[in-house]
Amino acid sequence: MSSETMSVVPPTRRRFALPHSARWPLGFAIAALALFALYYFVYYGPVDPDFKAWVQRWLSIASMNESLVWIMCALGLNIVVGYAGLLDLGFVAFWAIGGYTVGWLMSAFFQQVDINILGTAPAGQRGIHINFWIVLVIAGALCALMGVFIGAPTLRLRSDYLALVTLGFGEIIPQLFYNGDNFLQTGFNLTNGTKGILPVDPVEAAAFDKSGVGFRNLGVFDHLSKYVIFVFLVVIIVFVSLRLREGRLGRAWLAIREDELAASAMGVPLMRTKLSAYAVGAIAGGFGGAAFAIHINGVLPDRFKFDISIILLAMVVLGGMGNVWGVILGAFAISWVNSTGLPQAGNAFNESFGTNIDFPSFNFLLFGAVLVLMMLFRREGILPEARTRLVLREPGRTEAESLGADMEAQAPELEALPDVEVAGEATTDEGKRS
Amino acid sequence: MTGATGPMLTLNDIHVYYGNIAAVKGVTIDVNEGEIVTLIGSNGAGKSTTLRTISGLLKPRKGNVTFLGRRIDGINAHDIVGLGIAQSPEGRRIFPKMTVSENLDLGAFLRKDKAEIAADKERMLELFPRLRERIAQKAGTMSGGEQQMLAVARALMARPKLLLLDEPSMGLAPVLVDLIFDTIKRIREQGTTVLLVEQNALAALGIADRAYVLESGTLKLAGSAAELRQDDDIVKAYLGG
Amino acid sequence: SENETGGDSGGKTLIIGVDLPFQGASADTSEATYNAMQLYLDQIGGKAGNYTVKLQKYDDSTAAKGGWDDATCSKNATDHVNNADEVAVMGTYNSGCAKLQVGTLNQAPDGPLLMVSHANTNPGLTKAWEPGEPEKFFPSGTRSYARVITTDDYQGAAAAQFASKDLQVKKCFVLNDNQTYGQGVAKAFADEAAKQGIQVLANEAWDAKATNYTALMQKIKSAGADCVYLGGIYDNNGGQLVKDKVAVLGDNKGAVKLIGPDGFTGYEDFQKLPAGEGTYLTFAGLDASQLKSAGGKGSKLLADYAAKYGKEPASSYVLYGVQALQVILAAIEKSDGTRKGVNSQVFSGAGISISAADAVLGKDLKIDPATGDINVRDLSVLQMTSGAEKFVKPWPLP
Amino acid sequence: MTTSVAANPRPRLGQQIRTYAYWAAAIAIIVPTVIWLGWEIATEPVLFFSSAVAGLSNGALYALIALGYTLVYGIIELINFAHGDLFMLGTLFSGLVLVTILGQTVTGVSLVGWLSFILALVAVAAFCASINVTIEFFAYRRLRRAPKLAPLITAVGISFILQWVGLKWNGSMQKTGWPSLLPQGALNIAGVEIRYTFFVVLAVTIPVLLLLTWVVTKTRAGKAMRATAQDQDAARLMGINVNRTISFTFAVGGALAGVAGVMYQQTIGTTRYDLGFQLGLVAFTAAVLGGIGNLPGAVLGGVLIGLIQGINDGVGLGQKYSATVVFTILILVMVFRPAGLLGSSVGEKV
Amino acid sequence: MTAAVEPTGPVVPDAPAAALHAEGIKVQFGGLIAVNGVNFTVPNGGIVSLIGPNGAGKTTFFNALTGLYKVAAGYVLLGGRDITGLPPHRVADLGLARTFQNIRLFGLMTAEENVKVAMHSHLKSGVFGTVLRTPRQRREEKEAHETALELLDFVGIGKTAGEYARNLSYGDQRRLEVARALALRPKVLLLDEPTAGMNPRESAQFTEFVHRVRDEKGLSLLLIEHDMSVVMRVSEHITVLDRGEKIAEGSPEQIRTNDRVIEAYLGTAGKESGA
Ligand SMILES: Nc1ncnc2c1ncn2[C@@H]1O[C@H](COP(=O)(O)OP(=O)(O)OP(=O)(O)O)[C@@H](O)[C@H]1O
Ligand SMILES: Nc1ncnc2c1ncn2[C@@H]1O[C@H](COP(=O)(O)OP(=O)(O)OP(=O)(O)O)[C@@H](O)[C@H]1O
Ligand SMILES: CC(C)C[C@H](N)C(=O)O
Ligand SMILES: [Mg+2]
Ligand SMILES: [Mg+2]
Repeated sequence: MSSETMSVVPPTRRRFALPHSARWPLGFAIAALALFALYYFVYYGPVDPDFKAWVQRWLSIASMNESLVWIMCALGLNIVVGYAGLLDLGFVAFWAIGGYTVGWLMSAFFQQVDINILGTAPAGQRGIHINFWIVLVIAGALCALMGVFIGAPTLRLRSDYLALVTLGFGEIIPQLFYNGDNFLQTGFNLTNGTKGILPVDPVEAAAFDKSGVGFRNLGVFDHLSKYVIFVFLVVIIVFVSLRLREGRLGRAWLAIREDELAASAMGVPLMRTKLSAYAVGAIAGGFGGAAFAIHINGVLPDRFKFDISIILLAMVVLGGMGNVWGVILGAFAISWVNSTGLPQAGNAFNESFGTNIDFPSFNFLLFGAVLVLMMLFRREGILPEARTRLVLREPGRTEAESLGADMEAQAPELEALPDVEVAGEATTDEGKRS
Repeated sequence: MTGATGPMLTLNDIHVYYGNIAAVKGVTIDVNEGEIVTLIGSNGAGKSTTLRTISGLLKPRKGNVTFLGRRIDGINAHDIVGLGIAQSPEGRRIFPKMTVSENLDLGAFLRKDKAEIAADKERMLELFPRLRERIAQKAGTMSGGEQQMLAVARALMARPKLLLLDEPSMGLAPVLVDLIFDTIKRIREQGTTVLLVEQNALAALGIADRAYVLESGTLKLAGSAAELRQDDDIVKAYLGG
Repeated sequence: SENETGGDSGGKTLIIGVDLPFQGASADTSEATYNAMQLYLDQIGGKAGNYTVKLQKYDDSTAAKGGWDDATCSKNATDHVNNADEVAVMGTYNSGCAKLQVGTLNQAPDGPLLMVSHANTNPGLTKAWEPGEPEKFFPSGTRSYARVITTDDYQGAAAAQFASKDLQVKKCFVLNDNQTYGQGVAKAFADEAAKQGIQVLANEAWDAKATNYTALMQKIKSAGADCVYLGGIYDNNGGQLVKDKVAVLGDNKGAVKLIGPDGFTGYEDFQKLPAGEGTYLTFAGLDASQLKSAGGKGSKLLADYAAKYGKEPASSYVLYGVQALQVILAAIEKSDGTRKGVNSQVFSGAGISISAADAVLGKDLKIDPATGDINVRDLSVLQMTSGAEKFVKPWPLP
Repeated sequence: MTTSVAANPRPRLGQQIRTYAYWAAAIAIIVPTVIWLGWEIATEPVLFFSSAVAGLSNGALYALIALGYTLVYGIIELINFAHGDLFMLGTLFSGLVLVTILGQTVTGVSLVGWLSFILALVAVAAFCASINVTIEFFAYRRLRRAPKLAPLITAVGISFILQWVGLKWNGSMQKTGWPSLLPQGALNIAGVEIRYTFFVVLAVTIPVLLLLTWVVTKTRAGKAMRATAQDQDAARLMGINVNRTISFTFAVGGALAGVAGVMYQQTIGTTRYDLGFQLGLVAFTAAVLGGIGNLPGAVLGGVLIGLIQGINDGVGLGQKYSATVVFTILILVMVFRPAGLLGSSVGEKV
Repeated sequence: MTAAVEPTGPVVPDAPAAALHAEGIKVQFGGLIAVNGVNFTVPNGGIVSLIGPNGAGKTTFFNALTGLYKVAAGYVLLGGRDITGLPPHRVADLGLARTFQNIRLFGLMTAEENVKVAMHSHLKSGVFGTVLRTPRQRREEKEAHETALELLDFVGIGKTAGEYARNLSYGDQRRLEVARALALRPKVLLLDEPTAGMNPRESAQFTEFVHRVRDEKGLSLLLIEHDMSVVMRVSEHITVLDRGEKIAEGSPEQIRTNDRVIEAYLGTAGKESGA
């Protein structure tokens, strides 16, 4: 390199600059690795016990793993809601199906049979014991199938009705699991009812512990190794989400979100395209469910309630619909607050002030307030996709004209408010596009 | 003309924004009582925005609007209707799930004189026989042109002092275009002042007393309609000459 | 957790986790149980042998559920294990919750973590009940769960015998709340009832989420039942259930009797409910009134409790909580202060025994080291009378 | 024209098959259901009708809640998830008014009782109406021009906040054991019992429906509501005060939730912080079943859902499948009659 | 079909060989017959207009052709192939593209993306291809990109490729609609009131544009239009609908002087302003 170029700053800088699109993936990778290192040292390294306790309290690996499960499901929902614009209020159904697939195929539950395909159960145990990695594929496939099954009769409906019908499925499917110990009064025990199916077989995978890496069956307390598996699954889902969005299918989803009728007139088959969004989203949900089952070492129907669907939706919206990185952030933030942040902050507060306030019971308030305030002041989420920002900010002119909707101008009431923030954003948005 | 002093409607240097984008940048317009004034300009010039501002759907960030001696910028849209300004908006904006009849009734929402309303409605149906044929149809299922007729008729049902028409001839068959322009002339004779926005500038200039030309949100020209019709630039730019 | 200081244990502080539903309908009972345990611990100087013992609360319920919660139970199990100084868990209140925890506690890396429950009556935790039980709770091969109360196979049977022999019931409609405990006790009742010659019309679940049970009660009415058995806990919309029973099938003292298990005892709300009047209840142990009249440590503790908190606890399970604590303390006292050590005191050798003089239950107690079950089997029949649970009679067991 | 063939459409095979499949499916569902119902009626008439009546009484309550749902939806196309929670607060407030403030402690009918009851209706309706109007003012009003998803999510948020209020107010347990001022007991017709409270609920629901229908279809306010529903800016251009109209709608919706709250507290009398959320779903389902935005439809839907639940509890799959049955029926209706039972679908004009 | 209809123009004798042929089309809304037994032909490479009073059934006829509405009777042949009753996306696939009377772009997609959406049916890569980004998929995407830019250039809005459709001006939106329709590689292009909202000068330019599309893309066009100056200049053949029925057809000259058309549609003044 010659001395003249050395003196010029911009080129040197550019040498180290990342392509814009690589920034987030790299950030994610670094965060995931850093957490891995942190946990590894906390568990197996010579760490100060106080620090260890601190980590366990504020960022315990178990709740981290659970967050990863939420992230998987939220990413799945993001494909349905964020990409294709289909409001799904019953996403919990896929989570449940994914979980039960593991319950059925990786446990001693079906005593009637004795099937073992690369299974990890102790010898001599009856039941179906299939290797986790095969079951994962089956769970994905089953969820995709269910997605199509649920979608087929309903995707023709208008958006509100679609929301309701998915909500219906989100109520029916968990209830079938819930009462599945006497499936539809036939006497057949399909799901073991409220008692759930547990324990499930261990996963055979790379195990990280004191002695380094090995390949063995993971136990209940092999959280770190499960963390690696979960991160791997999240990466797959993210990768697929990003790739699909770029391609032909992603465009068709967007087009449907924008204007269904015009999309069909432009040769986009509505049903098939919508179904594919459902199916792909469902697969992610199924992965989430399967991961959850191995996280809690079983399946319990009680977890699959309507609020899960709503919380997932909130995660997607909070993070920024349509943007996988935003959704990851949103899902992590909400699940962390729910599992750790609120109770621990509450404990800390109660300890230092000698009060006895039940903080977790405030999560209704917190959760509600976050949703409302987000919608009022930052509708596009923490990390919006440029496009979504516009969807939720100011509906367009053509929309207003062609649909006769009420969305044409900004509300006069709002006009009066000094809205500096909006102004700033709009400019950055312009900047980004060009 | 009822000896009122000064113009009926004045827009004084108004600036109107959509979010961050200025659509109208300093427009000053007068409309005198009993006049037909037309506002012409190419797509996106800010014509509709100006009308929306008069009606109170948008609020000027700067400048003011005076109607019959009273500031009306910042007043609620529904109160402005009460003062006697009705608009047939761009894009028709009829109530799609209501019948034609109900739409017409809503035009007279603020009026209390039942008998008169009925008579006016009858007059509208006379004017647009097509609407009578479709009287019980849901307005949203009507054809584009039928909706346009309804939008104009609905605005007339308010018996406004000042009528704002945004591209009333859009999508109408030639016979009806003539009819609309005739009607505008007629209602002016009955004492209604009209502010007309038209793409069909030639026809608009044909019936208007005065005209304003908007270009990218600013006023480019103003003058009597007859003058503008002769203006070469205008002819070239808007009349397809 | 690996560098457990084994040797010099003098004065080392050990923790006993107290895992109860501190919210919802059972909250009062849980709070009272914890307070009574703390009171007892204070009275004995907070020590077990050489070790200083502290109680730590774990709440296995959520406000949202208003009762014990699957997810919270599972999470607590991990938390117990992660709490390095914790050597035993007292609890849980609900069998369903225990079943979610025992397996995890049993696999704790530094030896099984002992759990002693004062209230779990579901048989499966210690003996064969459902497929795979109880072995599936003890993957490490060592048992680590004990209890100081009898089980539902006895409780359900006792209720059925009482219904048949004392109440002369002929046709019984059994309901359950669809949870581990409720299904278990309902099944035990139904099985014994059939043996006693009672016609069991059905054993079906009630939906805790339902707004009301009128249609269900109509069904019971048209089936001609003269007895309704409620296998479950009051938390699961029991109030509405009882109200609708009375509205459709009449008074509990009338033609159609209402019988419930321990899951309906100890709830002040239920005691205050007018429609509850006349309900027969069973309790898988001695109720507070019997313990009190027996005198001894238990009645003294109740008196101290009343002196400190203004009134006696509403639930008889409170003293059983202290009893469970006594068992744990005895194990700690004999142990080396490690989890493994504490657990093995209960499940090896002679196990734990407490003399009648020491035990708050006022009986000679012994935990069977092979199963974790207790040797005494008391069962009481109670009846809701003028807003209080009144002891009717003990029910003798085989 | 040379070839003036009156050409018939030539149906395609695929389309034909679809039509047949559609009808076959409809018949395959309806016929066995009817046969099964007939069988139950024939074999166990008393049980069947008792369950049906029990279900109907619930249905009348669902109808009241559904009315409020449908009203608000009809005007601003908002699935107001918080409506059910407002109703829940209504039940609690009703208890507060009647027991704590008016000191009613015993069940039983009396003149004072009736007066208190009516007072409670007014007070709770006003209470819920003002909460609803306040919510509208602070939240939804700012979202007037936002796309649908925004107010929907806001409604979910409000719902959580209201549940939290209920949770703090009442705790997480079922609140039960309130006295009722309404006539207890039941009318016995050939073994089928109809509780007197059912008639009271009907005596409230039916006039409310009629009144609302009259307001919406006949009055100026109603016209303003419908116009606002379809195009707010156009409504402004007609001289309609859109904000006031929407506030009014929320007030009426809130009042309906309040009335439903009192009726529920007086007839069923058990509530919990999440009652509203659950019943809200049922009521919303009812509203959609009847054709959302359609007032008589909401009542029909509510009553039908109650009826179906009752029959299911009594002679069907049993209570634990009640959500399954209700939502299955909902889905079937959506598939076969997407606009709901009384709704009419207005196709989109292109 | 009333006997009053006289075949006034050069009737296309060999209908099935025509680009588009509709026979006896009838559309009914409840009791209202919006289109009644209309026969209609677009010859290969022709530019044909459909005019008529408001509510005559023109848009409805379009919707029937493109599968948005169900026909009660009649059939549609596209290049000899029966497309009656096919769903809209199939109709589009087979080569019948359209624009809308009210602009219906995908507002939050860029102009380029809008155009690419319409290529959906020509692109082949599926989920796996897209996820794995196979060479074939990459090639296909590259081609799509190039085609899209080419089409945007063709309609004269190449500069706006990266703009969100909703931010384009009205006239550009109309152009984008055309570009998008062209991306379907249609055999026949239907335009519904393409010049509504344009000023006379723009309308005049549009006329040339239509010819260019026909010549360079080698397709046939059918347009609905109320602006007589455009209609007369652009069309080779005009069909007039009134109240759902065909009342006349023929060359612009024949139509301009047809009494029934003047009475029902043009009005006396129509001739002047349309000239
Ligand atoms: N709702 C809106 N949001 C953002 N920008 C808008 C909106 N409505 C109009 N604009 C922009 O404001 C400017 C003026 O638009 P306006 O509708 O007033 O023009 P116009 O003169 O009526 O044009 P046309 O002849 O096309 O109707 C244009 O650049 C337009 O894109
Ligand atoms: N969905 C519908 N339901 C009922 N009537 C309808 C429906 N769609 C269209 N119509 C009626 O059918 C007739 C034809 O409408 P269409 O939109 O085809 O007219 P058009 O010829 O395109 O008119 P314009 O030039 O005004 O756009 C109109 O009278 C209209 O009211
Ligand atoms: C205290 C009881 C309600 C608990 C019950 N015995 C159980 O095992 O779950
Ligand atoms: Mg305009
Ligand atoms: Mg048309």
